[in-house]
Amino acid sequence: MCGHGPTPAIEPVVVVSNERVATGVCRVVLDAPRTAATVEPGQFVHVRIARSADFILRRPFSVHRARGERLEIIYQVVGRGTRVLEDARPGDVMDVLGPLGHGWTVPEGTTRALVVAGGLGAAPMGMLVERLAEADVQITLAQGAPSAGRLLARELFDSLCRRSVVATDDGSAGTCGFVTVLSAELLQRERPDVAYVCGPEPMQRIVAGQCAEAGVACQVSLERLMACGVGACLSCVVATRHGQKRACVDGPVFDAADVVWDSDEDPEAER
Amino acid sequence: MCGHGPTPAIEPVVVVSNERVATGVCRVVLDAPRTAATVEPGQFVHVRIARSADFILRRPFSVHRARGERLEIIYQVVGRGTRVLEDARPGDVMDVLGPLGHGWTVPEGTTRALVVAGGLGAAPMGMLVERLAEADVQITLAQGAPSAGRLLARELFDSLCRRSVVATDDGSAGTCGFVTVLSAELLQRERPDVAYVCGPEPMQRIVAGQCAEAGVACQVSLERLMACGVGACLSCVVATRHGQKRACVDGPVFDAADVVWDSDEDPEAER
Amino acid sequence: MSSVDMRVRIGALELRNPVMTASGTFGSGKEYADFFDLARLGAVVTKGVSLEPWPGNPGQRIVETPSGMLNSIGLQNPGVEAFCDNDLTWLARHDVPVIVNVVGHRADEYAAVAERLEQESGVHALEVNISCPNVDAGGMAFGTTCPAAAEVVRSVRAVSTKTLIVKLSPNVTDVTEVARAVEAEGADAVSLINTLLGMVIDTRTFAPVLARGVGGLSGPAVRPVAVRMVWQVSQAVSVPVIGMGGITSAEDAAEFLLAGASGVAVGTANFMDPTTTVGVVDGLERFCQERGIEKVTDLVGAAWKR
Amino acid sequence: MSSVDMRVRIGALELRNPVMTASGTFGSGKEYADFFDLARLGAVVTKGVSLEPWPGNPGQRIVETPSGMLNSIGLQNPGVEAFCDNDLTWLARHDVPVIVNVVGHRADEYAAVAERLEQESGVHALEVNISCPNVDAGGMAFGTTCPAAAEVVRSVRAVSTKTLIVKLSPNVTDVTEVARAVEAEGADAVSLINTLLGMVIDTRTFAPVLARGVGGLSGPAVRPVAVRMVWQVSQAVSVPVIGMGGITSAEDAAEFLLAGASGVAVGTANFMDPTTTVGVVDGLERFCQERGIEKVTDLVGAAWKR
Ligand SMILES: Cc1cc2nc3c(=O)[nH]c(=O)nc-3n(C[C@H](O)[C@H](O)[C@H](O)COP(=O)(O)OP(=O)(O)OC[C@H]3O[C@@H](n4cnc5c(N)ncnc54)[C@H](O)[C@@H]3O)c2cc1C
Ligand SMILES: Cc1cc2nc3c(=O)[nH]c(=O)nc-3n(C[C@H](O)[C@H](O)[C@H](O)COP(=O)(O)OP(=O)(O)OC[C@H]3O[C@@H](n4cnc5c(N)ncnc54)[C@H](O)[C@@H]3O)c2cc1C
Ligand SMILES: Cc1cc2nc3c(=O)[nH]c(=O)nc-3n(C[C@H](O)[C@H](O)[C@H](O)COP(=O)(O)O)c2cc1C
Ligand SMILES: Cc1cc2nc3c(=O)[nH]c(=O)nc-3n(C[C@H](O)[C@H](O)[C@H](O)COP(=O)(O)O)c2cc1C
Ligand code: FES
Ligand code: FES
Repeated sequence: MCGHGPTPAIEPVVVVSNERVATGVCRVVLDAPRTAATVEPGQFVHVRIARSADFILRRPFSVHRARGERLEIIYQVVGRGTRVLEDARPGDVMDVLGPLGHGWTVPEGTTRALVVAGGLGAAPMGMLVERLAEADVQITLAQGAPSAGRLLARELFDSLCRRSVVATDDGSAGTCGFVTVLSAELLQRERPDVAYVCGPEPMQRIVAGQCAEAGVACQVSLERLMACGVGACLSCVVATRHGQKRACVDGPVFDAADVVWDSDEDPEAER
Repeated sequence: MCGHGPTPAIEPVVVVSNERVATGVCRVVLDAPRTAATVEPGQFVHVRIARSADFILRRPFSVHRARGERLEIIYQVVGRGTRVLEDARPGDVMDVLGPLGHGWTVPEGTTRALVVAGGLGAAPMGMLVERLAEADVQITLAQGAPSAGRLLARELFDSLCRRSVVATDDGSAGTCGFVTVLSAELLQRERPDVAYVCGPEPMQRIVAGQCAEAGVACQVSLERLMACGVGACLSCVVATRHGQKRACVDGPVFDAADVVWDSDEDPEAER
Repeated sequence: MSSVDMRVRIGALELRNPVMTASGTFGSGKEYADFFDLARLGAVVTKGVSLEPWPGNPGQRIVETPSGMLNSIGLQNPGVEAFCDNDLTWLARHDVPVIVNVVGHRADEYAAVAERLEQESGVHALEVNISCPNVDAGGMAFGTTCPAAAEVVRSVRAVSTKTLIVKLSPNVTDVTEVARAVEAEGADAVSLINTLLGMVIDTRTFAPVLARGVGGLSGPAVRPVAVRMVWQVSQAVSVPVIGMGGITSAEDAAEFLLAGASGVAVGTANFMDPTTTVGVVDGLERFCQERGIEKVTDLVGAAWKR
Repeated sequence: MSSVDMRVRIGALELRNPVMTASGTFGSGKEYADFFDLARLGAVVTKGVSLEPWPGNPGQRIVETPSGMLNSIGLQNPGVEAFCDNDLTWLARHDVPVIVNVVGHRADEYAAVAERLEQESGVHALEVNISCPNVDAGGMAFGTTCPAAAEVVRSVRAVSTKTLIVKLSPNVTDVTEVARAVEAEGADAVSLINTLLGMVIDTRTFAPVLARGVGGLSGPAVRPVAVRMVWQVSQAVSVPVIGMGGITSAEDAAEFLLAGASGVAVGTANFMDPTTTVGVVDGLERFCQERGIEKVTDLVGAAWKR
């Protein structure tokens, strides 16, 4: 099973629905037959939210789920682009470039997987848990969020995972504290074949370290600011043991053992 | 009677309706209580069509009519701004700066007026004919357009003018030819006290010349590209016998006898 | 929330807050007095004033560009006498410092304007605009060579005791050189940026849109260039810097202060919203409050003072 | 409609149309071959290639600005050997002229890259990017002083028989001076503009957004500056000019041709729409057809050839 989809294309898409699903987080459903048919778990689309000249860059979003001709994206409203996206109404037209990037891979013989999602890190996990469940992999999922109101996709995760636990910073749901407390415990207890991680980079670094210690294969999905999304501009590089890689084509999913983590404080960490 | 309204202000407005009224021409009705209550015939509003950073400048539009709390604007779709305006839906919010500028004046003792409108020059004539009719001035109106489908506000003009004639470039309605043929004849025949002119600048220049010859007072409404709209930036100057004047505050309506016409070909003439 | 000390100092001049108007975009203030009380501003910077009346440039004078505009107003103004009679007299009735933007084609013209303004107590500072074509040197702007810039400042400094701000051109290879040259001649502050030279060609007529061909680019499009130059200049000179170029909001203004500006000016954004300046004043105060910053001057240069 | 002669000549090189890719925004073409046939282009201009591998700059490398973006990629590239092995080999399979953007920190580094490429028949022209920091002269870019620019061109010209395009920096007082200096050293063409130096400061962290501080401004925001410089340079030199800076459409491209460019390049707009270049090719042909223009070269400089 390979994380690469077919060649990307520009697809005009129509907004089917767009609604708030958690505090500051929305889900937009797009009618996008070509992309929906070809996207692989962990891949992303590069969205042209508005045509006005002051939107120079597309915005990258993981595909949360693809059902029939439709793509689901879960997005947090953080800046100019996502504020405009939030205002999109059913029937509005935009376009996506996709499917892009190298997604999650399921190693031969995997029977037990641990999925660790922090904040919006839950977004790329939708298609993943669906694919794992189809392949009869037993899934344990640990999700972290600032508070109960910001937990995402609970229904999907609860229905497909053998076990699904949460941690919140304020204790309003599940364990009080960071999701990394859960992941440490689960890695020890369950000894999964593989761990899939997405969330703020410091959290991914910690879980990757836990996996290395526990001897568990670990895949991480890294975010970088992206201009082209197709590998041409080198704005999205990730330092790896095999040199600098492009998050948009060589990632966003990387083998955690390859990643050279930035020891500096990550400015994106706040999110 | 004075062409100046009260001090201008920024007024948030709501789109009530927005529809096509002729080929390439639309009418937008705005809920704008303050401006509607204070605007004088021939004044304009400076409209902030969109908030995106690439719309650096407002767009100036004459007020066609003001009824109750509502403003009517008739606009031709010519470029980026008017294309966005065309897409505005009822309920959309924008803001206007207004009322601005020095409008039409009705000289003491006027009993007969000639109104000459070419193309979108019909837009600032709505409030004018209403005001003239209220004051029992007998109005003759001559309107020109490329073809019958582009004549504007016929119903209003026909109902309030004693006489209302049209000329079209292609002869599809009224006289075949330019409106300046009608104005020449009407000036001679009717000897009005005053002529009010708006349209492409070469047409205004010709009618102004006809008025000068006929000894009829003439007011013209001139268009200039405008940045501030309030007299601060000097982007809109008009050469007059009393020096350079600003179209946005000293105009847009000028006494034609004061205007020093540009002998060069006017680049706006094509419109 | 506790109140923030918004005062800043530009030479001998203390302003109640760092927010000014950019020359040429605010007339002499009269046109905007309908929208808010001018006393809310740090200072009003007037349009450029020359010795004799200047007619400005012909034809189409502005054009919109992506997130910006070009202007070729050509410094139309009624000359310093008429300016004193009308604009200064009007401004004197308002409780706001007045900074007069001074223009000329030769160094002695600048000096003559400065001399005339020396008598006017209603003038609190001069902003010497060295971006005009230097007639004696073949039309290249004074602001693009150090000797010419220095000469203008020297001749104005010789006749003026007022706070002297020199407005720098961004159309140079190294803006810090010119900044240092004018500082050495006694400038009390520098302001930047003036407009970038640009052109738009009409694809219908095949000719430049502006009658003069080139014009000056301003607005949000130029902001990254302006912030970069303020960052450079504020580290190269020890006089205060007034930053401008594309400011539309308090956040934008904060960016300039962090880059090293002691004051900011709002230009093109006034055209979109005549109340932009007061919005920036209020927003900057809130910006400081939210971060527990007691004096707005604590922001100045914070991006490089580490 | 009758077909338009879209061919243009850049030095010894004939291109099937005037539309190229701007260096650094199109990789070596491979990434865009999924979207259209590269043979539709006038030429592919590759990213900058240096003698040894360059790692590029750390940290955040891009940021969006009003109608533009800043980049500080730092010319990351695998060095000329790897470039020849991988990129050139791949490009050789496509029917499109290849222009290699050459970078270096010293004049002899540029020459060494040019020398290595001299053997490669798949390289049709060199674009010498003189906007890199000049290590021997303390980091100021070669492109900002005439002697340094001339030296680089001289050393490349000495070892290369290929069509030599020199890419000019816009961060100078008088771009025509540098253009004349490189023309005198044997440049067959000049291309402009490279990016304008800019900076964005994060008002949350109080630090510049880009790890390197400054970055290069590109996109529609800079178009008026680019058109102005093309207009100036095309009248100052007799070699062809390749114009770029904010081109997003055929209308934009036409503006550059009218200003005096013989060819154009599309950069930042590729990020928004990977098919921008082919849209410009088709649109330019239509533009000519609609106006009864038989040869696209008839547009070149029409705004000043009167
Ligand atoms: C591969 C990938 C997948 C992603 N998937 C999701 C997702 O499923 N849900 C979600 O909410 N967010 C996701 N993000 C982050 C998302 O792209 C940004 O939150 C979004 O672009 C912010 O846009 P804005 O205009 O609102 O913010 P602004 O800050 O105004 O954006 C300005 C610029 O920064 C870029 N940008 C800002 N933050 C980020 C970021 N963290 N990562 C990459 N680019 C950024 C934007 O693309 C734009 O170019 C993903 C990022 C990547 C790289
Ligand atoms: C006082 C006044 C009253 C006007 N009244 C009307 C009216 O009632 N109906 C109508 O259809 N048009 C009117 N116009 C013209 C109208 O302002 C322009 O057609 C409109 O601004 C074009 O905007 P755009 O973005 O679609 O075109 P673009 O060409 O994309 O506009 C770019 C810039 O040019 C300006 N502009 C373009 N054409 C003109 C013009 N002819 N006059 C002034 N500015 C222009 C715009 O404001 C903008 O700054 C009036 C103009 C003035 C000065
Ligand atoms: C219409 C207009 C007129 C201007 N006139 C002057 C002037 O008279 N003197 C001057 O020093 N700068 C003048 N400028 C430049 C501005 O003061 C300011 O430096 C520049 O526009 C950048 O700021 P902004 O992007 O906020 O407009 C003018 C700018 C504009 C847009
Ligand atoms: C991400 C990026 C990388 C670039 N890399 C190079 C480069 O390697 N060599 C070069 O000469 N110019 C480089 N440039 C400059 C572009 O080639 C071009 O001159 C500039 O971006 C202006 O064009 P545009 O506005 O169409 O992007 C780069 C620009 C961008 C945006
Ligand atoms: S976003 Fe351009 S290379 Fe990754
Ligand atoms: S539009 Fe600014 S003075 Fe008239």
